[in-house]
Amino acid sequence: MKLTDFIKKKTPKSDSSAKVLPYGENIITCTHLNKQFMGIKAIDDLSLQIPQAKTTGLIGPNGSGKTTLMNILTGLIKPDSGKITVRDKHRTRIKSNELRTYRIARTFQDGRVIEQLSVEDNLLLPVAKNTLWGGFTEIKTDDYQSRLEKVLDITSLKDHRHKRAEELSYGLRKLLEIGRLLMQDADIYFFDEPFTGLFPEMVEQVCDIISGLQKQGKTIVIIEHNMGLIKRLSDYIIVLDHGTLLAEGEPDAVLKNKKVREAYLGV
Amino acid sequence: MLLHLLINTLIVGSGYALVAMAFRLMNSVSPFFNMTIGAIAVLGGYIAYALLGFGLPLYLVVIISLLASSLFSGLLEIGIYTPMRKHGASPMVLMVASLGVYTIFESVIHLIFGSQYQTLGSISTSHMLNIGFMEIPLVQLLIIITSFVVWIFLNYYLHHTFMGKKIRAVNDSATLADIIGLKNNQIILTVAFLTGIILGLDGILVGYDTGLEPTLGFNLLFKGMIGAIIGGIATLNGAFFGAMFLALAENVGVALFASEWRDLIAFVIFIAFLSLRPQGIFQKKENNQ
Amino acid sequence: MEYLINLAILFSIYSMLALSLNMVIGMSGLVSLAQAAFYGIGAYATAIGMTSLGLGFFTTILLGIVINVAIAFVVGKILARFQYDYYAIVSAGLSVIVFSILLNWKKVTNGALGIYGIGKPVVAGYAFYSNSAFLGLALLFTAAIFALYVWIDRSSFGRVLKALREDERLTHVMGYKTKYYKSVIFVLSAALSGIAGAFFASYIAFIDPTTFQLKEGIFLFTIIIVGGLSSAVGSIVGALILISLPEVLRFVGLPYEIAAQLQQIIYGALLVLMMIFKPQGFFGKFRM
Amino acid sequence: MKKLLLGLCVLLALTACDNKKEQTLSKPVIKIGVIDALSGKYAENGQNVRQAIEFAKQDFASSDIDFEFVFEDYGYETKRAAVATNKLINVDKVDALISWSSMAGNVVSPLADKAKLVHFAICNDANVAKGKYNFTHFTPSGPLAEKLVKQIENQQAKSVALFAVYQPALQKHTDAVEQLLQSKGIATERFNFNMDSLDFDLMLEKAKQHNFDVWYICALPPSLDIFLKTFFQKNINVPLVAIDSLLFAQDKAIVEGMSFVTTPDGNKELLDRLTAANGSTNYFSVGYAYDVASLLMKAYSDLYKTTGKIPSSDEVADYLLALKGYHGAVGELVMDKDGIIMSQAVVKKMINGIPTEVEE
Repeated sequence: MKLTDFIKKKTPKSDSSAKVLPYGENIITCTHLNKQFMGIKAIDDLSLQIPQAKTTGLIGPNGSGKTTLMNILTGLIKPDSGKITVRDKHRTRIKSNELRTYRIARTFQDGRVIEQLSVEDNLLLPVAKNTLWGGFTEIKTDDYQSRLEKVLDITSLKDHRHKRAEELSYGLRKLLEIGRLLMQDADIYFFDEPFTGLFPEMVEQVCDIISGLQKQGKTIVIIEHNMGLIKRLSDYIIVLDHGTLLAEGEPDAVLKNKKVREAYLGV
Repeated sequence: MLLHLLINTLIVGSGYALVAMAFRLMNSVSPFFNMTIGAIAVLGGYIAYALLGFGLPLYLVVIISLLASSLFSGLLEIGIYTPMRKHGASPMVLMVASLGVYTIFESVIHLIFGSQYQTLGSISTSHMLNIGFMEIPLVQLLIIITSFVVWIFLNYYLHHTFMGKKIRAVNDSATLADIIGLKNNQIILTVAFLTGIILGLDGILVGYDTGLEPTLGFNLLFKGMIGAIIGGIATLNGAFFGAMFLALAENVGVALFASEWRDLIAFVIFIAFLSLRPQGIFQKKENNQ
Repeated sequence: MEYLINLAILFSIYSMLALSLNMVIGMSGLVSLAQAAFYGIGAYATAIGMTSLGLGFFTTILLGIVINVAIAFVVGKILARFQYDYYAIVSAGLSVIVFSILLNWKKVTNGALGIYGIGKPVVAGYAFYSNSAFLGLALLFTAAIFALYVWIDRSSFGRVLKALREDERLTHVMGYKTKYYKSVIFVLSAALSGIAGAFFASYIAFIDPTTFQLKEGIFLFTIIIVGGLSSAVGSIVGALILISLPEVLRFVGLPYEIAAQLQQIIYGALLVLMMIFKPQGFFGKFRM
Repeated sequence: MKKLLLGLCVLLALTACDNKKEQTLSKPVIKIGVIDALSGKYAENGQNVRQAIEFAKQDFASSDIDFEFVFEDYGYETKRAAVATNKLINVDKVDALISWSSMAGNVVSPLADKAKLVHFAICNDANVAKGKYNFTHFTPSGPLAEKLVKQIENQQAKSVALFAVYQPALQKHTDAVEQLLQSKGIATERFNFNMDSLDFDLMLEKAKQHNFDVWYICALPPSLDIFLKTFFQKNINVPLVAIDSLLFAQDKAIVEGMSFVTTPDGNKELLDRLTAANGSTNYFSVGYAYDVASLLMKAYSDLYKTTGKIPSSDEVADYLLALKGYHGAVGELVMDKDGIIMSQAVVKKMINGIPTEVEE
């Protein structure tokens, strides 16, 4: 690691104007993915595609590898084997700090926020300059101010903006995490069980946010157990079972599929 | 020369091992860098020094000193560290608190026993034992024997007695132990007493071998702690062999270079060792999920 | 009055050290006990620079910074492999290594005898010989480091540090190469401690290895624990309390035998009470 | 209103001069500040130095001046030595300074020079004595080294192992011995060790392999006692010579019959008085502390007798520079031109625990 190369690192200029990206049919494809944890095959020779500018519901019984797959696609876990293609870039693994360059954003199951930082700092974190020198010299963040105000409105965190994240309720933390996601102006959004633990009115609020993203033609992947919400939000469904692809396709067709019902309801 | 190096490694290593095992044992129930470990040993030594001054017979002196050091260890754990942890003190905060307690202890010893250097038995009369090819002082032989006896006893105790199993359970997952109410004061007290006895023994032996000074606690602690870490904090055998390895590393350094570089060599080897195997020799591979 | 000026000089030197240490421990959560080593290297750079190499005070500060940056870069690399308590112990180990080099490398550092006759800073012919002038210069540097600290605290760079101290993986996902951030802040704080070392050497005019032992590293750590982690004001207040505490006790007129020991007891008690009632220190913004 | 102001001024004037008047009537008071290591690593030596100075004060029943010694602890740390000196000079307004150990000496001497106060340092660091007001009193390494090397030569030794602890004064002694031996073509090897090292097994084993003709030790307790214990346990039958060190052995039986080079007159009653007072046998630099305090008091009272007024620092400095034939606790003292007291060296032998001078 030469001293020079981490000084002059530049990030590509992100233009938020591009609505629908003119890439091919699928925005992410993975082929023959494998991941083993202490003898258990979490992901077993999995190959699938995430359709571009569509909302994909990722479902399957507990321990079917949904979260592991999402962690692999967002660089938290290194797959044992297999290839991942994001738009035109072929990779054997994705480094989590390159998510920004791939314009991918994600939330976490347990509403992961920086406890002792203020709500504002939590929201500014994903957009601030990520070069050393840039970060050093960037004090005023007014070019993100407008975006910040907008996100604070959408996630109703306006009057909590100076509070520390640890002072927020569980629901507000989830909203803060989604706010962080919205700040990033990415192309691909991963939601890991965004609705669990929320009050009904907050569920509606999150649904509105997601449909807002859908209108902008963003690609969305949601892990969720509540079939009603899945049907309501997703254009496409992937069903995993024991790390293998059980079924994929239109929501109605997939949910009627015999194998899916067996895996889920054990009927 | 090699023979001397090995024998000396055994002697110095046993000394470090006693502190390393005590540190490891205490860590299993109250996980933080406890700076007062050295102080408990020094207390044992000084109580023995005072009692010998009153002319008590040796066996009585040893019993009372061990009692005192284990009481002190129990008092520290139950009185300060566990309540603080219950109020949410993090390991780092506990470390600083134990540093404060150690500073107070060292000054109190200064005040009571003065800052002079004292030895328990007069050095010149410590009779020598001829073990075949060379002579080593009785005290140093005692240190080796005690260290091995304590090691074997702890291995037996932790693996074959009911209390021992409970202690290991607490060590494996403190949170689970909390949930099922396992980590009650009874276990913590037993471990604290056990640690106190081991450290008291170490204090008395050091008192006979190289003498006592109020500032002794820090050196004892530091080398023992490093031994425990080299061996991997998770297992008792790790602490024992880690301490032996540290002594070997120091002696090899002294033999090859010069003894003024002793500390430097010990730490260079310690850091090199750690960066190659961050978990130490025996620790179970951390699941880095 | 002269007495207070002298105390103020020591206070400003320890504030520089506390601020630079708080950048590492307070902002990025890395408990480094190696600060005393960089403090020592800075001091020796000035001592050797001014006495045998005949350099001016400010050139020796640059010399100290260059050496400290180089060593901190390597040391930072080694330390980056560790976490939390391992990090603290390894950094303590590095501090012992640097101390024993200062003690045993007699040809350069004159070993246990130390280096005497270290000069005062000279700016355009004016020598900072009087204590009040020296204090002015020291406070100038302390203020500069204070401003730098506040700047970093407010900058995006500082925000990333404060994020990685709690959840390095999440900060990584946010697109930051956390390894570089940790090593840059470590190197920067080492350089600043070197400056404090230079002022110490020039003020006392004599230095020897015993000042830069691990004990000093732990003392600096205590200053920011008492003052408050991750807070510029906390560092200053911590330095003020722990520098003036022994002096206050000196005037309480305790009998000689127990005066020295009583000071240590009160100092230890302060630590224990702080950790029980106010673990994040008086002005702390970060709970370890 | 004016009357009030007038009254105030008179009052002020009275108190000012009153203060002056009161001083000349009764005995004048001379304050001497002592920068001493009462805590930390050298706490034991520091306490003994304080004890020796208090003995000196008792013995020097001066008729016309009251001497007051103000002790400040610096715990063998340079930063605290600077703070202590600054307090003594600026708050206690002391008339003279005494410091113990070359570390403190080096810190105090520039400060004393600037404040124009006489400073007597108990250390053998020549550069501490720079400047008109600075003096040092410790056996300079020269005479000790010469006496010791003569002893080594008597035994026709070809190679000497030099064991020395990392303490400034003792390192200087050992450096002098080493240079002298090398100048006489005798091979030497240096074994340094830190103050708190407690394991000499391997170091002595290594030295044993190179079979030196003579071994030399210069250390302080506790490392001294452990060195001796290991030396005898390995029954290395090689003559062991030393500078001072054997004097401090905690276990007198070990050093019985051994000879060492030290200052002429260890002033046995002073050492016994000290042991009686606090049970310590670590007499390191006790005699010098006693001398320094007595010399300062002698200078002030002699000058006061002749001039009738409190002597200035310059007068005291000149008086000390002209010191000749003063019989101190450590023997005949002669002040050389740059403020270093020369005292001779002599060979002593421990005979049933008592260091007695021996003609070699």
